[in-house]
Amino acid sequence: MPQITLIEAVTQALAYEMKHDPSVIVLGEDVGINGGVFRATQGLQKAFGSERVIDTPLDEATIAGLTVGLAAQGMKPVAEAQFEGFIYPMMEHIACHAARLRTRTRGRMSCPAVFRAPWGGGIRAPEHHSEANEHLFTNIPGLRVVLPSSPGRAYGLLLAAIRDPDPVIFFEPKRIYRQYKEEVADDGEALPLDVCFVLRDGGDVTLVTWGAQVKETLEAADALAEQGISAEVIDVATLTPLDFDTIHESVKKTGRCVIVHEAPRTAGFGAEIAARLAEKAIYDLVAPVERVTGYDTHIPLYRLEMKYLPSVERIVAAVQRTLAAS
Amino acid sequence: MPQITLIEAVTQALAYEMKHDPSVIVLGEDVGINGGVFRATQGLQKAFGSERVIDTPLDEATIAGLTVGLAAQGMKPVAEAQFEGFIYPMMEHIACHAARLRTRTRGRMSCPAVFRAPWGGGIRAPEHHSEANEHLFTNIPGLRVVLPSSPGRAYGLLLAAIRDPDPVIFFEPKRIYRQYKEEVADDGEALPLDVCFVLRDGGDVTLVTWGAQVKETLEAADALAEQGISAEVIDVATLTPLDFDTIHESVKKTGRCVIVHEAPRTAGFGAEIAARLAEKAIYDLVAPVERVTGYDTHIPLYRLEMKYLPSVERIVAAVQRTLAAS
Amino acid sequence: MSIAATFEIEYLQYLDADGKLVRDDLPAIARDVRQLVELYKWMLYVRVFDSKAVALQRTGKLGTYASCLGHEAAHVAIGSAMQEDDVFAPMYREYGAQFIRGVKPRELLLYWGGDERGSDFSGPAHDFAWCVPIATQCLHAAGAALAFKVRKEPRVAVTVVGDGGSSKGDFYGAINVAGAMQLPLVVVIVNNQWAISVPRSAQTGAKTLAQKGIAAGLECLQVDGNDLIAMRAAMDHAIKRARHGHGGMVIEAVTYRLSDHTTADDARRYRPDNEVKAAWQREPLKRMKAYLMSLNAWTGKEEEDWKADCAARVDVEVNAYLETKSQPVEAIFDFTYAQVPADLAVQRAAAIAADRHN
Amino acid sequence: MSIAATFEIEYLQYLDADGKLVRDDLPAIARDVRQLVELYKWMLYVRVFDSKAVALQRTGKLGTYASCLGHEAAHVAIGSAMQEDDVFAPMYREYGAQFIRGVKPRELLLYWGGDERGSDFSGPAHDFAWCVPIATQCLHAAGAALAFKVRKEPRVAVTVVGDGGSSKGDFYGAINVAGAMQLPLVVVIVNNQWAISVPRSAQTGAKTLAQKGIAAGLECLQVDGNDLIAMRAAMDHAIKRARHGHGGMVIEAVTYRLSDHTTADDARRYRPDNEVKAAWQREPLKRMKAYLMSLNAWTGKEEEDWKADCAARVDVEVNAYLETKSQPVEAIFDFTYAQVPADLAVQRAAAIAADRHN
Ligand SMILES: Cc1ncc(C[n+]2csc(CCOP(=O)(O)OP(=O)(O)O)c2C)c(N)n1
Ligand SMILES: Cc1ncc(C[n+]2csc(CCOP(=O)(O)OP(=O)(O)O)c2C)c(N)n1
Ligand SMILES: [Mg+2]
Ligand SMILES: [Mg+2]
Repeated sequence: MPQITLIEAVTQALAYEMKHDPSVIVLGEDVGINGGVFRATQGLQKAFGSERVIDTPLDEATIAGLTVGLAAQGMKPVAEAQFEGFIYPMMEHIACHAARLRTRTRGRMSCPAVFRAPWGGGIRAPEHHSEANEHLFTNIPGLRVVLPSSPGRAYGLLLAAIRDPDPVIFFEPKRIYRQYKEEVADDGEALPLDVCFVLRDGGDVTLVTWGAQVKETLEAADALAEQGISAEVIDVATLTPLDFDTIHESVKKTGRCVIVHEAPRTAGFGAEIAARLAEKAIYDLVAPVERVTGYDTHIPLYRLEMKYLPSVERIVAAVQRTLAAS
Repeated sequence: MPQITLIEAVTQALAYEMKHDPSVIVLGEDVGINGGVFRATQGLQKAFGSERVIDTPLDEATIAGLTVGLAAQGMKPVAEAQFEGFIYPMMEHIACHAARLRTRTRGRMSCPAVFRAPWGGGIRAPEHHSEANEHLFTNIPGLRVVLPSSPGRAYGLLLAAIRDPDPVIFFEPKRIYRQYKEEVADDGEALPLDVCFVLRDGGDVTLVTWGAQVKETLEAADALAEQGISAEVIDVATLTPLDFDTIHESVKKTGRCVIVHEAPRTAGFGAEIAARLAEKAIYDLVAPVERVTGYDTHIPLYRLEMKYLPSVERIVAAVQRTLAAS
Repeated sequence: MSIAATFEIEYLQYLDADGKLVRDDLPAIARDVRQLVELYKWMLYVRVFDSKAVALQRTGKLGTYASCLGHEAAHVAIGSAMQEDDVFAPMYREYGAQFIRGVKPRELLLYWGGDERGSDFSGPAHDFAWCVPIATQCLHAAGAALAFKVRKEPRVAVTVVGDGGSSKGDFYGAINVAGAMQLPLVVVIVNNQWAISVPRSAQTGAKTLAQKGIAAGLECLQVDGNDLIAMRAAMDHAIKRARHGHGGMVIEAVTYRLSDHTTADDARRYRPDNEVKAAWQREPLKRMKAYLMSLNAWTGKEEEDWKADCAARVDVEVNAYLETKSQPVEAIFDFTYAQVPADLAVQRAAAIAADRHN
Repeated sequence: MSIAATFEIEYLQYLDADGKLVRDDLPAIARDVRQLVELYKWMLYVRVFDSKAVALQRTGKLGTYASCLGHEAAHVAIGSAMQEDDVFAPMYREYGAQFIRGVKPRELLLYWGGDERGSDFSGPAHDFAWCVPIATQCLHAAGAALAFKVRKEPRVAVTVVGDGGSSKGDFYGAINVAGAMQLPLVVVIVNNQWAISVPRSAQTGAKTLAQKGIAAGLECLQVDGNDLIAMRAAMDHAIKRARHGHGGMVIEAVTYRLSDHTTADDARRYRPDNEVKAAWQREPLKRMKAYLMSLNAWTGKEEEDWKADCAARVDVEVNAYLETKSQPVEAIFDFTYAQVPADLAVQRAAAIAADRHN
């Protein structure tokens, strides 16, 4: 079994599902012969033809509107926004239609579509190519917001997203697209979209994160282990609908929670997790909840971006604060 | 001094500022001779001419893009989205430009614009005319998100929004546009955009809300008073940047907090307030935080909408739970 | 001087405002008297329904309602020219087209009456529901057309957008992609001269709305939208081309909104009476009636009988609407996802409990 | 048959690929040898700069960079036709226009080098910065044009959009509102045949991109974008009309992207070599040089001298760029709002502390 990167896992999942389900099609800018600017759709047009791997005109509203129309008519479109920063013109179709077709028509119509986009900072890219803007979608009912953080989870969650009968926003942490390889069987096995993944067991503190920050968070857990602190690491993976139970179980055990994400702090999705803790786990907590996040500013251009993104040091420091607090 | 409604206060503020600042202009769909579908701009075109009160073509991206261009070139545009549900096509210009012009150019350019929109449910309106979607903007740095809840605050906060050197999203709770009248001096006095308003003092529980839900929350406080429970009521008014201190001071006193908003619960702005409590007030809280919100569904069409919106009963029940908890 | 491209926009009209033929090269439909009578009866039916719906709103029995008064020829032509397995993506007032496609008036009333079940209608299950966010339906129709193309189905997607809506990016996106991909898409711009209070002249500097199709390389045509024969001929042409793989088309139907924008609007605030009065002279039913009578295909008596018949039929529908009980509170939750997620199930249970409690 | 409207799209070219005049009715600029030499020198300067910038990226000294190779005539014509107080809203590769307007190469390098200070440039303070979200700049220019109209200033807004960008709703919104409101807006579609890997033919079914202006009722013109004289004549015409209140215009500049899309792209993946080779035959500098030489206005020696001069000037700029220290960490915070809000000040302090700590 070959070892593949996260982005290769995306390609592998797309190819698998296109092969097994003729209603799956891919559309977006440069997804055809070019295989996407990150090569996520590499080889797909050659394999499945230009009627199933479609280069669209350059208009994200068009891509999103076509996607809704296709999905409502029995196709399973996988649409790409070239970068998360270009997803804004898709929002009207996502919020007003993709997320509503089913409820609007009492189930007569539905929108089994996936909206994929590379996501997040840290690749020294130009302006608008580095945002973490999952918050745009987490308050919109009817959607699933999914962020894989490993090749295996990218494969399994993308298969699940395509098969899901409802629309899924699938953000791909581009910073770790090629971070490492792992074996991912091309067996068509999907992963569940309603659970968080516990990546590491620990008893002293619960670290909750998603996307590329899983990297720093696991590194922080390593660093903490050297200090004799045992951190449990949870990859939320599917932000909405949220599996809070897994997080809650962990916090019951550890009494401490540090939430890590690269989006701006205020009203980022970390707030929801902290809020649930304030509602449901207040008697379990022995220390204040901490959030280690991007700042409430736009991510700067690349010379300063690493000072903006949560670092291992900032995570470790937050954990130490929660330990000092109790 | 005449008594005016919330929407009349909006008109009064617009007229005041247009009279005193020639760079202020109003643009949107039907804002001219029709005075807006709710009459917020009634009489303005007659008073200030059709070059300063501009009916645009029907394209929200156009309205938003023009607004950015106008603001960058020395005007102070006040743009209207006819309903909050039609603000999505404005998002690219708001998130990528209005909120960024200053930081992008290191202050060379800025965007002193206001984006107004009627907001929220409860007026038996058709689909897409009843959303509470403030969450779209609260995680975007560089913006201010403001929601007045009385005629006086509508007047003062709108003046402040127009005068603010940065872009402001100004959501007007349409359900209480004409709920009651109060005296609002047309004196050009703005209210601060960096404070929450304590509407009612109390010692047992802190009720935090904004927009039209201020109505139900105050009614709930009345109902609770009859039961001998003293509730402090805070109107957040400016969601971002947030004045958490006022909320924190109150919770230090009461030890209990119930957050009320009509947007869906998950990742609604209530989450941020609960999260701050989990971070900063955990030792002050004597009971779990509660959120009384819209459900994690789209607001239904009007036959069921009042079952979706937080009611006085739901607020009272939540308060009783927090009292029972400790 | 070198010329890169030239274009012309044809204007199509067969019947003038008085029901007189203005040209001889008539399409087949103009001589198919039996079908013309059928279509005229639909137009009358829609008009009877429409005034009843407005009355329901005025008496508090219906929410905000968008009247279709004056648009009947355009809508009936669209609905009657389509095949059942074509896909229709309406805006919010194309009742004539929808009734012909099987949507029941009671369903329409349910929709405007604040009940989602109206959109689970008896028309073709693949037809889109009413679409409030302006012009977005154009792209859904384009998506449907793309599905047909991918699956090699000989079906056509038809959508309607207003004069105002033709300013929105989605309209442009839809015609552009239809041109780029040769999609079987027919976009009808129903130009009723007003977008709420904003007149056609404030929407665009274009001389015709039909010419917007030039931007996308589509065939385009301006039609007298009050002339059922011209509208139907245009639709037949457009749908046939599209079905045979010749690509999309933009049709501008020039008509007039004789009503307020919706029942929440008061058009007297912004438009002159005499403009409306003049428009009544050009309205679609009058001329069709005159034409049919001139062919001895229709009589005053038939008109009266059919109107009475319509009123009775509409009453049945209205009663069915008024008797429809509200959905239970759990209906707020049950269609958000295919299955209620665990997280949402908790809220659902709480809402049911809260509802019982009150 | 009745015709509602007719249109034609003119194609403008004076110099062919070899620098020969193809028509006699020359605009003034064609005879203004001194100015033509100046403009040609700008084109050369831009080309020297461009290849240096690509080299900087290849050696790790610059981030992703979008080359302007092949677009020099269009860009220099735009920049030189504008007045200082006109407003320019570029996309991301119109360096020729910007240099003429006073933007320094070191600022451009700072921008692509990941430093916001590049956008606080020495060009007119009212010019917009580089705009990544495709076509949005068109509406900012329209907003500027509206400001001029409201304030009754005789200024013009000029914007550039790509062939790909002309598919986006914002482009359409901008030309539409310019037509509806008679705004002094000039939209130049720089059609370089590719939008990254998507060819012009996949963007639209329109025969010309110029004809998109018909949808908005604007005057439109297709121009040989490699012909500096034609481009400049077109710009002079468009700007003059706009300045005198005759409204907006759409110009399609037909050219070719001789480089990769950006340094992050590899165009060999998707386009044939021979297409690029053929395009090199039509590139703008070669023909201008031939024309100037035919007028005895330029020599091979002058060319060599000027190129050396350019290289030296560019080196000065590159060094200034390379020597620019990064901003301190607080720069992340200090331009988010006019004043740092209290809530953000706490984060600012924490970031400074964290930075010192590392
Ligand atoms: C995106 C969006 N913006 C604004 C509105 C509010 N609105 C509803 S109908 C309408 C005017 C539509 O005019 P037109 O397209 O000409 O259609 P008509 O109603 O005249 O048939 C407006 C502005 C909306 N529904 N959607
Ligand atoms: C809204 C948006 N979508 C996608 C992109 C990614 N992108 C950057 S340049 C480009 C192609 C632009 O092509 P064109 O408009 O022809 O301009 P050119 O680069 O050829 O000059 C794309 C798709 C973007 N920057 N913005
Ligand atoms: Mg209209
Ligand atoms: Mg291009």
